[in-house]
Amino acid sequence: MAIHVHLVDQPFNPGALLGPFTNAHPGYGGLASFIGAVRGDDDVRALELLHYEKMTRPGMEALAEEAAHRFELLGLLVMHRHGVMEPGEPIVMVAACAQHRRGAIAAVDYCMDHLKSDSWFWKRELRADGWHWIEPRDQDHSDLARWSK
Amino acid sequence: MAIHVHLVDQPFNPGALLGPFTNAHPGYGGLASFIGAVRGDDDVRALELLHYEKMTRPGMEALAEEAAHRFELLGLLVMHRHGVMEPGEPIVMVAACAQHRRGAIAAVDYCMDHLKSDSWFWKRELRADGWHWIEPRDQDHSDLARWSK
Amino acid sequence: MAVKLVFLGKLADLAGGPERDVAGPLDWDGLLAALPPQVAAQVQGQKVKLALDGALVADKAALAAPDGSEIALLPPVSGG
Amino acid sequence: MAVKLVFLGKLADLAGGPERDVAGPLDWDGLLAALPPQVAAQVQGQKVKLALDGALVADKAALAAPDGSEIALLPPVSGG
Repeated sequence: MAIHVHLVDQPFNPGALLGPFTNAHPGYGGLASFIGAVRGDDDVRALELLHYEKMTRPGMEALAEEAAHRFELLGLLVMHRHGVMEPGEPIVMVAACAQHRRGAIAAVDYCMDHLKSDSWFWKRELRADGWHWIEPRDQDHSDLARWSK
Repeated sequence: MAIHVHLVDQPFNPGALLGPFTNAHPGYGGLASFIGAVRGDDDVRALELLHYEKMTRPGMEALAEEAAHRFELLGLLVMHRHGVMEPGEPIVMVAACAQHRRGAIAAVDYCMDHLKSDSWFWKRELRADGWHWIEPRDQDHSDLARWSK
Repeated sequence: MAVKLVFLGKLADLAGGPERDVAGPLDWDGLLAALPPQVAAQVQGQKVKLALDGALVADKAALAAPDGSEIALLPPVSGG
Repeated sequence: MAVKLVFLGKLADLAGGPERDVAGPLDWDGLLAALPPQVAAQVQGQKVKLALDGALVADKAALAAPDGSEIALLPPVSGG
């Protein structure tokens, strides 16, 4: 079982990662993935994600280990940007291989909820009037609470 | 909002479909996908999926319309093989674009449950002692029941 | 003219082939009489559904298939 | 030697920069005294957590940061 966790400050190409990840798991039953990108639908000109070197990557690695075990994965890839990003650029990608589809899909859902609300990232948006820090949303916390039932 | 539904009898390359689908949706917030392949972990030498021309594709199209509406998608791609497939070959791929991650992931989950248990496909496996028809599993029905709560 | 019967999944094995033309028009009793006994027994069960020209038949006993139509015999699905 | 303070998220704006070295060792009272008043007020609230050398501090009042250590001031996360 292979776990890959990457925290990068440069743009990445999800398709170029997904192909090799798929090929590395012959005999997989299901492969689920999610790519999150900076939305281009409002007046956000840029987005900045800050991280804390001593905790963010170790936290992502612990999350990946937990998900791989919980959902009996064959492989898990977690890729996250930090720094300044423009609309359209990918922020995060999670891909999970499993014998069965429900495990693969649930693992992606689980990782995304935890990356969003329980990982060491702080987000701000650049709008016409300057930078604005983004506060956590109630929805994020209720998404997270689904997994502790 | 673009819906693409394909029912094919030849191998397909999920990566080659996912790239153009992603590029067709600039400004998407989240893109979730699932690829199901013939497992290579037991003594299954081949798998055959039969369909019924008059109903299978129309049923897939109705499912895609329903999912796109229910989860407020920006785009949805459903690709399904029929015919004889060997271990490792992709059987099905679903990709959903949405403004928000939960919609995209839920749409893929929903489509997969319905393709698996509520679409006009019949499956048989070739093992050492010949072809065996696969009966629906209780798990498939309970997966499906999640969506009618 | 005839009515085309289409046997899906394992019903094709029981029927000895995926399709068969029978004389039409065809009602429920006519369909059962036109089928091999093993297939007729399956079709009488609740799990096998019928479609007429691609549309599910809600009440199998009320089947009325005109000449030139197509009846599909659909066992439980097991896809993906 | 010193203790390095790392201000994450909006606390960096309030503190006037992402990092600051202060004289060590540092306990909870010493930390509050070393912070600009606005930041100290935030850190006293329940939402801001502390980490010492990358490990969360369970009881902020029991903070004991030796010379050469790093204290991170962590406001609520809002990632992905």
